[in-house]
Amino acid sequence: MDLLKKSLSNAINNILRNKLINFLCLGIISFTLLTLGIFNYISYNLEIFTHNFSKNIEAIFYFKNDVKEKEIKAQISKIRKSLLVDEVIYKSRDEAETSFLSQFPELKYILTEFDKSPFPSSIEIKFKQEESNLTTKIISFIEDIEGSDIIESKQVNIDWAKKVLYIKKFISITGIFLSGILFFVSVFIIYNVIKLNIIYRKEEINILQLVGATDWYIKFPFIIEGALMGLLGGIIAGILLIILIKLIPSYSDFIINILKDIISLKKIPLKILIRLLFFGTIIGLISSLFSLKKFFKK
Amino acid sequence: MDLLKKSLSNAINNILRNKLINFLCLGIISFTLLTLGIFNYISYNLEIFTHNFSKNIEAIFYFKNDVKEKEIKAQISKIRKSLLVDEVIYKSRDEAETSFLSQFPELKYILTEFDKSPFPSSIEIKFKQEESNLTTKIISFIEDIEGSDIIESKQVNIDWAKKVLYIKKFISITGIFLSGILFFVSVFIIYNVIKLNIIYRKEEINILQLVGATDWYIKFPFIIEGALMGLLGGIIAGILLIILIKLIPSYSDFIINILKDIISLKKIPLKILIRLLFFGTIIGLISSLFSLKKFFKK
Amino acid sequence: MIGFYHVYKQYVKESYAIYDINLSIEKGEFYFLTGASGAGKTTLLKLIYKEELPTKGQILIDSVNINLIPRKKLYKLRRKIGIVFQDFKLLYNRTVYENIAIPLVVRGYRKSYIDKMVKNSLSLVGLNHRKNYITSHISGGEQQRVAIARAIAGNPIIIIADEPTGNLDTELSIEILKIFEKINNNGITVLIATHDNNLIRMFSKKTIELKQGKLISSPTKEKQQWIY
Amino acid sequence: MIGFYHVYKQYVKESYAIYDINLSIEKGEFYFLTGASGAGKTTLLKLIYKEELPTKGQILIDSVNINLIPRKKLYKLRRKIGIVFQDFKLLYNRTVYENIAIPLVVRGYRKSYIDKMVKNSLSLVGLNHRKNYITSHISGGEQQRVAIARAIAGNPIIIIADEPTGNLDTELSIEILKIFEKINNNGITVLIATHDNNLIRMFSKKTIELKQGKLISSPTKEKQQWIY
Ligand SMILES: Nc1ncnc2c1ncn2[C@@H]1O[C@H](COP(=O)(O)OP(=O)(O)OP(=O)(O)O)[C@@H](O)[C@H]1O
Ligand SMILES: Nc1ncnc2c1ncn2[C@@H]1O[C@H](COP(=O)(O)OP(=O)(O)OP(=O)(O)O)[C@@H](O)[C@H]1O
Ligand SMILES: [Mg+2]
Ligand SMILES: [Mg+2]
Repeated sequence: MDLLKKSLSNAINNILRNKLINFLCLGIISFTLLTLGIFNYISYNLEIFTHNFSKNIEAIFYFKNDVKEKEIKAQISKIRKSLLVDEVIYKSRDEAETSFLSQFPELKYILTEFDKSPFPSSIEIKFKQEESNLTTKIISFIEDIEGSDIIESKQVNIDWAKKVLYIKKFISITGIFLSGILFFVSVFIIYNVIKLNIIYRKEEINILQLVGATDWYIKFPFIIEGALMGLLGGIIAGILLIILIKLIPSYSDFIINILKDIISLKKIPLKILIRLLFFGTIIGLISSLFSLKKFFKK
Repeated sequence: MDLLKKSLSNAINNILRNKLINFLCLGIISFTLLTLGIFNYISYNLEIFTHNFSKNIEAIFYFKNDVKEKEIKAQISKIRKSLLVDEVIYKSRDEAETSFLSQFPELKYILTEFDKSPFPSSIEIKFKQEESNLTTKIISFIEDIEGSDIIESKQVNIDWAKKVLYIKKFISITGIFLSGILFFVSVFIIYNVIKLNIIYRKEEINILQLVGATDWYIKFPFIIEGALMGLLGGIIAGILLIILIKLIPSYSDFIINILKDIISLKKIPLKILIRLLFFGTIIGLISSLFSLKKFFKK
Repeated sequence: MIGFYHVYKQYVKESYAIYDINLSIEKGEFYFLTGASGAGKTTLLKLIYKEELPTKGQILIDSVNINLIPRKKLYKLRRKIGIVFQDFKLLYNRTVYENIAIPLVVRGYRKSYIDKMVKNSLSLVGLNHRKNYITSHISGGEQQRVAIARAIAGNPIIIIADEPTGNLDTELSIEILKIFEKINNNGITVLIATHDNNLIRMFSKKTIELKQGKLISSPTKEKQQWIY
Repeated sequence: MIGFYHVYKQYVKESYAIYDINLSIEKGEFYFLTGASGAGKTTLLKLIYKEELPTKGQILIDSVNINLIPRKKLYKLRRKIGIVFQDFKLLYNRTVYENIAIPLVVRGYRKSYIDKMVKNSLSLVGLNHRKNYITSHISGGEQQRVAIARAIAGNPIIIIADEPTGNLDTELSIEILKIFEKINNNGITVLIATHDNNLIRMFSKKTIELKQGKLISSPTKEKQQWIY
């Protein structure tokens, strides 16, 4: 406990002492975490999106003409039992005719030619929204009902739902993949920065070892420092993420339209590549001149 | 010259010696330059885009009914003199009738009712594509002709051109702005990294000064090093840019569609932010443990 | 206390820094280790605190074969030994106080106890007035005394000092050696590498002499030979 | 050659490391600078090669008031002076050869000339067999000799050495001082800070003694007083 307290204060002191290197490290960590965060954000919103989507799934099943009332009743009560279902509305053949007429009264003369309502009886199912993973379940539920031999046809906005599900799956898989890669990249980077810190303090570590410090005594501040840097990086990344996401939507249409126009072209002129090299060199030159200037001042 | 050669070899040696820090620095420079490069690329493509657009600008001017042949001839020869114009096609009233008939022979009976061709005479102007800044000039040129009192009306796809021009201007301005900021950011970063390098070699610099090295002798390797790093960064950024741009179009539709769906939502759940902090800390911990492990191995 | 049994040390091929050394250093005694520049004095000391491993042979300290100490337990060995390094090995950007406190801080002692011990060591080497100086801001001789104070501070049972008076004038050297003598009187084993023959003569202690890595005189030579 | 006129140096308030020093060091002579630890020897030397600036007073070297040298021209002063630092100031990750070559490389000499000069310096201090060793891999005394070889290599007109024998045994110390004597015989001014009274006695050269920053004996004291 005491060691933790001391290590924490040591770590903070060290971060403050080597401001420069830790500033760089923090920048890198923040950037990596920001990328991770953006990805997470996309995944999350897609989840909401697909969830919201299930809200809109309504299925209408039309029964075959020769189906008995009893069979229909049985089917309906079976459907009602499902936890997925919010509401089931049954429309008999006559009700279907009535509702048709209320919408198109001028077409009444057509219906007079039939002695029985020409519309099939139907049930309209509205699904609940609470459950997670709803869409997949709904899809299999609908396919289940469709298999029943009293159903003539169905009308459902399921294709879109399926597509979104596929996208979600795709995003999840690439997400896990990408997160994995990014995770290793950030570990690699922080690993190197902390190694740099260790090399920077090699002399000190050596002395500590020679006067009888345990390995853990020496390691602890570095570990705390690593964790602290990671935490700070996370905080910065979080703030950046919030800012980014609050900003983007205001420009979203503009950005998307431009992206669309530009992505379709794929010529990189040599000019740009040469300019990159030129700029790189110039930036390097200016920077080194500046940093030298400060060092060589009296 | 000899100093340059020595400094160059010194710089390369130093870059190789402090692999770690220079690796980090290079990464940062590359990233900065990549961003600059992407921006440059967008600007360039927009320019091509607007330029290609001017290729499609064709203006058709319809003359007033009572205009004399002589006046038309004068106008045409005046237009021909403009460097912007590639081709001018004059269609007299009779020619207009003939071309109409060749397209719609079954409407011949309508035309028999007129004793004179009911179509106005017209000129169609096609513009050249070589010149830069073409669109702006074409727009003012067209507006010029329209002002003439022998013109009845015009038909031209100029509105779109105007819109693109505005976008281009907007991009240029934000481009200069953004490039400026990025330029300073990269100078700041490289400045700090080279300062780090200087601090790292403070002892050596001090010794060199004490044994009588001139300031320039000491500074030169750093300057070369800065420039070399910038150049390398530029090369890496260039390669990345090429890869990126070759890759993006294959996924462009997919990316744009997803972007569109996602941008419209702007909820960041606390979950993601907490996850960022957690991940940051974990990454920091793992990394520091790893780097320590290597150092503390016998 | 310390035993060397046929110890060899090679840094590079074909050249021995230490060659077949048999040596027994007894508890509570005071030894000088002498020899020309490059004779192997520092190497011999480094073998004792296991900064270098012998190429061949066994080293026993406090009845423990240090070859067999795993690196996790190495700190136990190091806590027994107070070392004054030839190149001081101070943290030059810390204060004198902080430098001397390191061995104590590392052992996890209380602040008040550390304060007391540091003050003790500081007054032993006559540096009370430099306590809060940054170590890079004091003179070479003062730095050497800080190194000595740090070695004493940790309450070791062996003190090893590598040219502890190289940067000190004769009077101060004698004073410092008197301090080592005092420490030795408290039962602590002292081993001092030095090339200052005047000091060796003046203090007439047991002397171990090296020449090109070989032991050419040792107070316990007869005994050694008896062991083998 | 070197003149100090009412020179004061304060590192911290209320405490003088150098106090009102008037001194004249003549061309081609050999001087010892002595005094207890912390007396101000290193500080006095640092003032000569302008690593520290005097708080008050003027210092003339080779008829130039070094206070007036702009930092761009400082290298000209430094090239006149070969310095052996108390803490060596070697590049420990380079070879012995590279370390000694630095002052020559910096002056832009040809490779073959540098080779010759380094070989010369190395054999003067007896380290030819360590030429290609990494400097951290040689003994303390060997490092000190590398520092001496580097100071000689640059063909200076003044040699300043701060405790150049602190890590060397008596025989080697005498040998090294004989080298300095030989260099001095070629007309080069030599100024050696040391606390080794035996050496001072043995070589009986002009001696400057400091005590708590003040000059307490100087071979040219009468002359000095005459100037003012
Ligand atoms: N950078 C500094 N800041 C503050 N005080 C300093 C600094 N350098 C030296 N001093 C002090 O000035 C005094 C003279 O130091 P100096 O190094 O000149 O002594 P010295 O004669 O060389 O001693 P030694 O023989 O121990 O090397 C000492 O008391 C020292 O503490
Ligand atoms: N790390 C190393 N790699 C290679 N050779 C080494 C290493 N350390 C020491 N040596 C060599 O081993 C020999 C003995 O060195 P050591 O430092 O033990 O001598 P020393 O007696 O302490 O000399 P000094 O009085 O000069 O400090 C020397 O010749 C030295 O060059
Ligand atoms: Mg040694
Ligand atoms: Mg000194």
